[in-house]
Amino acid sequence: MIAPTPRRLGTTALIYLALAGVLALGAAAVAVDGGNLFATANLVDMLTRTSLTGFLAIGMTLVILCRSLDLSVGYVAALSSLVAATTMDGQAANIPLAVGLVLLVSGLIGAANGAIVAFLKVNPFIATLGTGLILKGYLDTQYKGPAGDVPAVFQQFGYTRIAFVPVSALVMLAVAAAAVWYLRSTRTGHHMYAVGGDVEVARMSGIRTTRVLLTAHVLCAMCAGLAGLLLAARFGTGSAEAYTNLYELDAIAAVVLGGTLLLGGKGGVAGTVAGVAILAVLDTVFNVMQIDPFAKDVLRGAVIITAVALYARRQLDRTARRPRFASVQGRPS
Amino acid sequence: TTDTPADDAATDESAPAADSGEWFVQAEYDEQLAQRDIEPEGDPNTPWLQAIEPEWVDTTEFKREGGDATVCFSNASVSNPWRVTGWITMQEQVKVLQEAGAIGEFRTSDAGDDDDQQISDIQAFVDSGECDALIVSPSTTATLTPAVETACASGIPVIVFDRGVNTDCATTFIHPIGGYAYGADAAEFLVENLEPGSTVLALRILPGVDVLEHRWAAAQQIFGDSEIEVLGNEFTGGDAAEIKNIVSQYLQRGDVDGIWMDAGDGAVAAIEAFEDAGKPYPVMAGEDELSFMRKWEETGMTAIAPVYSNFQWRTPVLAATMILNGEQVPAEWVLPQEPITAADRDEYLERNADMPALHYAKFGGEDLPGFPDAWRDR
Amino acid sequence: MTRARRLGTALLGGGTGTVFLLLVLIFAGILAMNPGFFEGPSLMAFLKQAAPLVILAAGQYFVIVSGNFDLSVGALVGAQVVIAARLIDGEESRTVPVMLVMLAFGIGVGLVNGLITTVLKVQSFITTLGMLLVLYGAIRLWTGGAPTGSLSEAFRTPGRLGITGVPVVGQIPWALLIMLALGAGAILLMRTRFGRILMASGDNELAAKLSGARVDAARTAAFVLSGISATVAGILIGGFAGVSAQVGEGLEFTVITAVVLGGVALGGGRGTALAAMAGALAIEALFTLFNQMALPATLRPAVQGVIIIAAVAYAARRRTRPALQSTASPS
Amino acid sequence: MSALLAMRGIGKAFLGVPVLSAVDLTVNRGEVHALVGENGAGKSTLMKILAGVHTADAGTVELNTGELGSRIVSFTHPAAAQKAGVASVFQEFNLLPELTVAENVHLGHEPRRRGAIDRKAMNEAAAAALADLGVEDLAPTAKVGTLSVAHQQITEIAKALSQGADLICMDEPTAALADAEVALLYRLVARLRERGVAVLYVSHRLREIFDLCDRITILKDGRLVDSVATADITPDELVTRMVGRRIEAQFPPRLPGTETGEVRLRIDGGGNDYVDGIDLEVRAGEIVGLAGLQGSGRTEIAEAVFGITPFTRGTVAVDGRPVRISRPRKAIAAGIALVTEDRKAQGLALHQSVKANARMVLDANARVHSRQRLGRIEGLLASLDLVARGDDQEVQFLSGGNQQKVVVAKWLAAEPGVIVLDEPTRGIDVGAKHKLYSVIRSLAAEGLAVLLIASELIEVIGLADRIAVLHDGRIAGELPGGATEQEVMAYATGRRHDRPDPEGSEPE
Ligand SMILES: Nc1ncnc2c1ncn2[C@@H]1O[C@H](COP(=O)(O)OP(=O)(O)OP(=O)(O)O)[C@@H](O)[C@H]1O
Ligand SMILES: Nc1ncnc2c1ncn2[C@@H]1O[C@H](COP(=O)(O)OP(=O)(O)OP(=O)(O)O)[C@@H](O)[C@H]1O
Ligand SMILES: [Mg+2]
Ligand SMILES: [Mg+2]
Repeated sequence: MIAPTPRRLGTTALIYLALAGVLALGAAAVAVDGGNLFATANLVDMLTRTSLTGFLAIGMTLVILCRSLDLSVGYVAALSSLVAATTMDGQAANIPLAVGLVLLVSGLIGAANGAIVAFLKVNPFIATLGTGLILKGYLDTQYKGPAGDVPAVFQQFGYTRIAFVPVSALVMLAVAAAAVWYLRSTRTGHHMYAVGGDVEVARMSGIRTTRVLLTAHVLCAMCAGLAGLLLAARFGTGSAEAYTNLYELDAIAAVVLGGTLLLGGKGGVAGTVAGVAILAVLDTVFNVMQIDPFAKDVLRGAVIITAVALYARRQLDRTARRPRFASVQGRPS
Repeated sequence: TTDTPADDAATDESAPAADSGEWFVQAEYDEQLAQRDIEPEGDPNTPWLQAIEPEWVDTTEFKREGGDATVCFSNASVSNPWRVTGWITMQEQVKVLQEAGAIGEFRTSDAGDDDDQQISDIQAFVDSGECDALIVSPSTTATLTPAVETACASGIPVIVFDRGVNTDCATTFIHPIGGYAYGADAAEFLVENLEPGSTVLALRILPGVDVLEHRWAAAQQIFGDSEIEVLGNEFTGGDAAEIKNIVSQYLQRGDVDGIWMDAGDGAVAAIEAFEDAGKPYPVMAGEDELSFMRKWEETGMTAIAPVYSNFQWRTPVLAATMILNGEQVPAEWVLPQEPITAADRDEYLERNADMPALHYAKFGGEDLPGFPDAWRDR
Repeated sequence: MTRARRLGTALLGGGTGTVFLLLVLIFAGILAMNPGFFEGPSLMAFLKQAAPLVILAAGQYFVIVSGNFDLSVGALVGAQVVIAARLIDGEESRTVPVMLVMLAFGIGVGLVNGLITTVLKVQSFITTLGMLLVLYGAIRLWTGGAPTGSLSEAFRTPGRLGITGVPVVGQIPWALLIMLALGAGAILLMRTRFGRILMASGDNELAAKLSGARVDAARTAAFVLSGISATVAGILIGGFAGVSAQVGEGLEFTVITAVVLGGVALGGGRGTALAAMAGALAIEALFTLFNQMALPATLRPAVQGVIIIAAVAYAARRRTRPALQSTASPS
Repeated sequence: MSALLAMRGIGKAFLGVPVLSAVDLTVNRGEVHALVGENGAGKSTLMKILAGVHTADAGTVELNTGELGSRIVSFTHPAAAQKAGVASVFQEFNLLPELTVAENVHLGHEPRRRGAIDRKAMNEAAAAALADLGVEDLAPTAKVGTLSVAHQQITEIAKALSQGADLICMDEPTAALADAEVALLYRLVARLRERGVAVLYVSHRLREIFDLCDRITILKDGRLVDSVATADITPDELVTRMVGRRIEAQFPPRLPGTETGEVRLRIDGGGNDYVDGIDLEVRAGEIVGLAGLQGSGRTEIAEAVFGITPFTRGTVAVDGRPVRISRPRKAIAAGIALVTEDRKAQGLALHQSVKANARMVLDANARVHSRQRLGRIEGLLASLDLVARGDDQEVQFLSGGNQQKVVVAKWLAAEPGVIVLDEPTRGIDVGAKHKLYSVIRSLAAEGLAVLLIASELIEVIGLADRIAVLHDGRIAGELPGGATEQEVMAYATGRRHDRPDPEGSEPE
């Protein structure tokens, strides 16, 4: 009898191992340097750094699972920060309106992305690069520099913390949890794996693939909207400049570090969170150790490749047949 | 380079201005143009310690015994040659102070031009509770305000330099005169040296950076009141190839008599475009970057090098020591900012003879022990 | 007859045709704006500064058609220029040796990209993204943050000068000749067995492997070719405009856009080298058009985005539509 | 008895070329209706129109399912067809290797509890569906990617059943099945008929058609030839009307001048994770058949010989020279060719032209590349009666059978000494099949050693000079060509065993 196959727990576990490894190495390095990576200040720092990339990466996971991509999230976040800040305009009363508006705007942009990808059949890389450029043009023309004013209350979202856990990180984890549930327990979520696995098969199986793709893009952009809200909260204003930081690449790196296949159909948000954490740990370690800013880039690049290399190979072998005359160790499960 | 002080520092009302995308604030414009003619206090041989119309503030509250104070520096980035030069100067200055036992450890973090990153960096410094003084070179004006405010609130002296923030909580805010002055120096030179009706092409780095927009805003004022025709203003990202490409295209369509740049990066490429097109050299406003100044000397063209004083990178650490000694510092420390003209060009080229091309003439580190190796062999 | 049809499908079939259409439209626009543009000298100037992107597109084409990405080309171009400036440091005599060093470096980077992608099975998007970071940091680490040294006149010749005194056109830029040579090379290479295997590997890796193809070797070679093209592009760009801190930034996205605009499918297995290079030309022409129209600079990205999406969408529709084919009976 | 389905005047063109014109098809409740025709006749296309994959250019589809009564329908999406009670098993697999059997079976209509997907219910339902099919050895939680082709086919069928449709279309459901599973399918179809479920059955296996079906609709070149009751037609007549010409005796005789010569392929004690103790030799001019139930490891042997999952034990010799075949390249260099069982995944670069695919092996291997061989490709394709729009048509647009011909051609182009054919006739029409049979014969005549794997026992029996029967990864016994099916099954099912015990063939 062909045995039940364990569901990709393998990879996710491996990624958390990788995270642990990075933490251990980092801690050791810091210790040699005479510091303590787990000092409250550093923990706070790490967690703070997870929030922003976290929001973006969670959304990015959804589209990547659908074998799509979103290179416009950086611009969406920047725009959202401006929409939020200008709408709030210093009035705490406007916060709900602003949040609603941000989610609406970002959602619409996501819908546009999804429509271009799903209906116009434009490759997502190009489609979202294009919408990104369009947004850039709008931002450059419309806003010259920072604009709007975020009331102190809302800035708390960016600055307060419970014990050593920043509120923003908590919100991000909550969103992550929601996403995990969504992917596992809703049809649309579950179908994202199908669409990413093989869109033709999904369609022939009666899945409305375009809707799924559209949903993924909308949710992704909305996550970018949340990131924008966080930016606004931390900046105290909206900033178009935010798009210059190539957040989208960070997010994608985090997703892949998290074990989600860029080819779609395989992976999950749990891994992504670990991926985000790995990047955050690196940043903190580099800071604590006063690494030269350029050396930082080198190390970050090297670590990303190495980490992915660690599990890419086994992650890709799709036809692990059940051996019949296996030499003892050859048997999985 | 993309760095000028936030002229709207300490004026929270600048946000609406930004909203309307209107960069020009008459009062600041007039103030800066006036400041150019005011004799700064202090020794002209150490311009980085000079100050224009300083209002001295008392800092005894921060007085601290023993020269082992930990000074922390949150840097926006070293992502362009101007910042690289300044950063070296600052490190050399720090060495001197450390050997003199004026300060102890010097910690830095680099945000790579990412505002959010820099906010985290500042938070990390504050949370660590180990900084006796915090120096901040903000990556963007408005966005770092909350972070700087929290830093001030933590009770340590905060020194902001280069760009500002929308709060005056910092103990001192150090910057040269500013962007309006820079843009005006360049524009006035072109107006003076070009026939009425001449054409000028404006080359800019990128849009939306408040600190760059002021240079352009000032130039627009001056060109507006003159007979000069502005052919266009193009964004080049400071990329030489892009600059040369754009200038070539303008030359292909007609004559360009003058070039106005909001930063000197790639100025040489612009000049080469004229050479390759076989056109006469334009009247040009570049920057005190050596590659440009050398080309200027070599071609003997009519030009000016507006200066955005790079030596300001020395001042913050010095200010930190002063504050930690309880000495007075100016609340807003306005450093002199004088363009380099044909008159003193050769003198500066002389001084920086063996410096690399992307070095800045007014880096003001000649008297530091590390000179010249630290800047030459990077 | 078959040849004719093959040519027909090459130019008009699938998404490929769109790019040539787009090219014509843009040139028409430029002509309307400024008839003078097509007089020899200015056209030559245009081709001169377009050459690097076209060459990069050819390199990127190999990588994409074999089913991968190369995001590291922009950083590599930048690195090459900086390396050249620092190593040459104004010494004419060093020009050629340094160029060889650069070539070796380009090949090395391509090789590393290729091996990490094929042997370690890291998705090329990540491999080359990592490489981008490494190159960006390493080069600045090496030069202390900003380029040092300077280029020699000889080094600048290929990118800046050309054969002068030619009637009508005035000057034929070396860059143009190099572009034509490499372009032709790329097209021919795709007709060789290597080219066919590369194409098959991008289309169905397994089938290619089972047919005995050295898929990994081919793909690695593609990365090497991309590395070489980035080196040449670096030599041309550095020659054209000299050293600056920002050289090459963002080129990777421009060039991938160009290749896709040429109807080459990301994911591999479809598209021609000619069209890919045409895509690069179209992008450069577009920028020129914007300039001619004196379109407000801040609006240009938006218009560019719209045009790219529209063009690729149109091509996508074309691909699913009948491409004229004869009903030849078997044999 | 009212018509469940009435398709009238259906027309469809691809890329401007008509594929179906004015085709009528009527299926009654509880009827098992066969749809037959040569490769490219348009069977799958017609089925896909009904399933909402393609939309017809002309004609109407009238459906009388569920409580909605009779109505004209035009499905623009498979989902719509499924809602209307039409389920389909498509010719090419529609499974996601990353998902489990249960997830695949319920894909698109997952059971939910309070809005959330109910995986428990999903697994139970899938288990039930499989049991209903009479399959015990397949766990609902197994990842489909790890299954044999046959198990995947069974999953496909379970998937179609799970939708509780009134009409189930099956496009060559048995193509991947060995006779044992075919028997399962027989029982299933019978049960469906009792429940009043109609089945539209596409197959190239005449036996099944006559065993299972009540009516037969014959297509030729996209046109309706006729629709007759099975009782009113004989297999020979059927073939004649499908092909338009008479097909002589089903299996061509050995060609004159074919004599078995030297041993070309020899395996001694070959074994790996999947098979064990394989002793096998194939002589020049000889056709050796590999028989066995699905999952018995026939493909594994093929893959081991070809170096995909190499033997880890034992020795392989080609033309007397011992060879270490660790990679397909080495196999090809040694003069071995493998026609894989899954042409789309393993055989073809679907977006490339017929020509490009046909010359792929030559292009990929300097050792076999040569001008003359390239020159012969056109002729090869012709000799296989390939139906394509010129040799630069992309193979993705060829019908299943014609795609297979391209795969065969690409290997013959390399002029191998040993050729392994894994399910070469899967999804190929009688005409093409017969063509292929004689090709195989002529290969033998040219002195090639042929190793033939086929799920249709009669093929092995009819073509092979010797038959090695596999059971659970081991060779259970060898029979001469022309042995009876009973003899073969006796070995295949493990009832007989005249090979040394496993111990005999453990690695030393
Ligand atoms: N998506 C498509 N695009 C273009 N042509 C197609 C497409 N699908 C099928 N065809 C063509 O339509 C014709 C009928 O194909 P179809 O698959 O229906 O035949 P079939 O009867 O199923 O053959 P087989 O028995 O080999 O499966 C073939 O000539 C094929 O080339
Ligand atoms: N009883 C079993 N125990 C373990 N694995 C099995 C068993 N039956 C089938 N399998 C799996 O299925 C595979 C056999 O499928 P394969 O296609 O090779 O069989 P086959 O004899 O070629 O039949 P067919 O080619 O008709 O599918 C084996 O590799 C194995 O992984
Ligand atoms: Mg078919
Ligand atoms: Mg098999």
